[in-house]
Amino acid sequence: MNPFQRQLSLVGTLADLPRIANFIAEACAALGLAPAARFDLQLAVEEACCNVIEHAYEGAGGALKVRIETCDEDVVITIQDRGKPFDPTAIPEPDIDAPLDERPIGGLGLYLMQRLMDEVAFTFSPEGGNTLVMTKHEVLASADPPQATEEGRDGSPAAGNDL
Amino acid sequence: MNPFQRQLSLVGTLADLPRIANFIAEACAALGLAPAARFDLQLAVEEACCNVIEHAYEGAGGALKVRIETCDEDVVITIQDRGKPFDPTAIPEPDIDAPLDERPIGGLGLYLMQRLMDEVAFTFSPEGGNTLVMTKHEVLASADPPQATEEGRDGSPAAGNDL
Amino acid sequence: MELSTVDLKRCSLVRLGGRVDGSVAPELGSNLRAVTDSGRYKIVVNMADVTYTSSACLRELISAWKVCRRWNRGDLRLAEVPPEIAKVLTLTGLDNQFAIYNSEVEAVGSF
Amino acid sequence: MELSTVDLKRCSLVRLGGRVDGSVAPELGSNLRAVTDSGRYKIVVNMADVTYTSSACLRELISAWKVCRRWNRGDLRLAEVPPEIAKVLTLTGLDNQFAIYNSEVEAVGSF
Ligand SMILES: Nc1ncnc2c1ncn2[C@@H]1O[C@H](COP(=O)(O)OP(=O)(O)O)[C@@H](O)[C@H]1O
Ligand SMILES: Nc1ncnc2c1ncn2[C@@H]1O[C@H](COP(=O)(O)OP(=O)(O)O)[C@@H](O)[C@H]1O
Repeated sequence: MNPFQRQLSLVGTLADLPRIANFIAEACAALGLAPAARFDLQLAVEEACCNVIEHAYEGAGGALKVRIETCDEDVVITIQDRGKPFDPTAIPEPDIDAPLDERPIGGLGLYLMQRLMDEVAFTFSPEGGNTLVMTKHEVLASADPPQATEEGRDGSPAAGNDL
Repeated sequence: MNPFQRQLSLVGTLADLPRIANFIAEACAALGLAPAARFDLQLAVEEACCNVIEHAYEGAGGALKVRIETCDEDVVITIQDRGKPFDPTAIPEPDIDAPLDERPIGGLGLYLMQRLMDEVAFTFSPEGGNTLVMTKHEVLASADPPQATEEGRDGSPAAGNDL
Repeated sequence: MELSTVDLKRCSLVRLGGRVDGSVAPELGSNLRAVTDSGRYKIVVNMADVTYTSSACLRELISAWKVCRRWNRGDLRLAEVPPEIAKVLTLTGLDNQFAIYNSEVEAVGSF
Repeated sequence: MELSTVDLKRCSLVRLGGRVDGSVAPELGSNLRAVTDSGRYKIVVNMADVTYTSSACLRELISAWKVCRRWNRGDLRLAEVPPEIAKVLTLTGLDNQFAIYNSEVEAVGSF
């Protein structure tokens, strides 16, 4: 079974977010993901890329790579940049039960990524740059591969993975 | 050319107004009248019948006859009742330019009938009862008879009259 | 005739539909009176779904309008009047008397 | 993103549509600021035609909400929130914080 893999490289600014969204949407369509899974991946990727552009590159455009691939029944998204590293453990989780007038403005992006994805892991290295790996488990099991062959549909439920 | 004629007789109460409206709507459809003409006839007939029921019979049901027929290019509507006669010339025309807070409530029905139809004539006789004849001129000239035969459409523009 | 009433903060919204002829106008009248009797004198009547009106309907609207306007305590405003209904209002000179709004939300937002 | 603003008597109605992602959220922010800068602190945001939102949009809504609520002078209320947008509000606990109305007219009528 060939794993699915697609990659987008760009010098990203906020204006590129729709392009990144399209890239993810097309990959999700090719994988035949259910709408709920597509929605989660879309939003998590936007939040991650938005953070890279806004915080790691502080608004100036910078090199950004987005990769989406499959690993068994999981979808794995890897986002790489060369901007300023940060310490995710130092970012407090927002109190989403607090009244709005006691909450700060912002600070919901990382939280959403964590809620939408099953695993969210940051690594920072002077050589490799900043890498974020986000994994969503078991989404391919319920996927409906739109381009599956007749045999694929009959034979293996994961036949759409290698499209 | 056979003139078109249809008649509805009923012991009318306000609840019969939709039935009267249907009778007129069907006649208009059979005559192929344009929507604007249908609208005018519908409303004029309702106003007239509403007055008979409310005023001539003072709300109690009473015999009411509605006839719709053609006369050359005209449509003629005759409404007959046996209720209380009245003197239309004694009814003042409403001042439709007056501010609403200076206007009475009601008194628009007769005025609408006059605006919507080309001729509105009341006659009252102890033997024949009350008769209202309302005429709309030249409405058949622009009518589009839906059930006209192929020859009818080619031959005479008024071919739909005798449907 | 279909009729529903929603009480909003500043006004009551009456959505009217279907044929509003002499056979049902009294019902319209009693519904409007129910609103004003409850002390609510700011009314929007949405006519969007009305297919037909006659003077019997106008009578009820004028009557309720007068109750609303008394002592400047409110108003009855119309919204989304379809062309055929607008024609009846024009013929009777009511198009200049009622405040008429293109959209329900503008009418509600006008109070 | 599509955005239009209508100033009604008691509130301003902002109709929002399309993708409201991080690339256009600043524009949403400046439009909302234009409303509050003009001294109008009662705002209805109709989300009916919004197809997508992210935290960047929420940031602008929260920020405008805070400006509106200051000194109790107003509020920013949402109307006609589509299910996918509602999901984002729920995930972030904002569904209980914003006043949300099923219809635009109810939201406008709430001021
Ligand atoms: N990729 C990143 N690079 C640098 N800093 C980041 C990055 N992602 C998040 N941060 C830091 O974490 C904080 C919280 O991020 P987030 O929850 O997405 O909310 P927001 O971006 O709205 O502030 C940010 O304000 C920023 O300081
Ligand atoms: N068919 C009728 N029989 C008796 N009186 C009538 C009749 N039609 C009209 N009227 C009188 O003329 C008045 C004006 O009628 P109209 O303009 O239709 O307004 P409305 O019926 O709303 O009062 C009525 O109030 C009634 O006194």
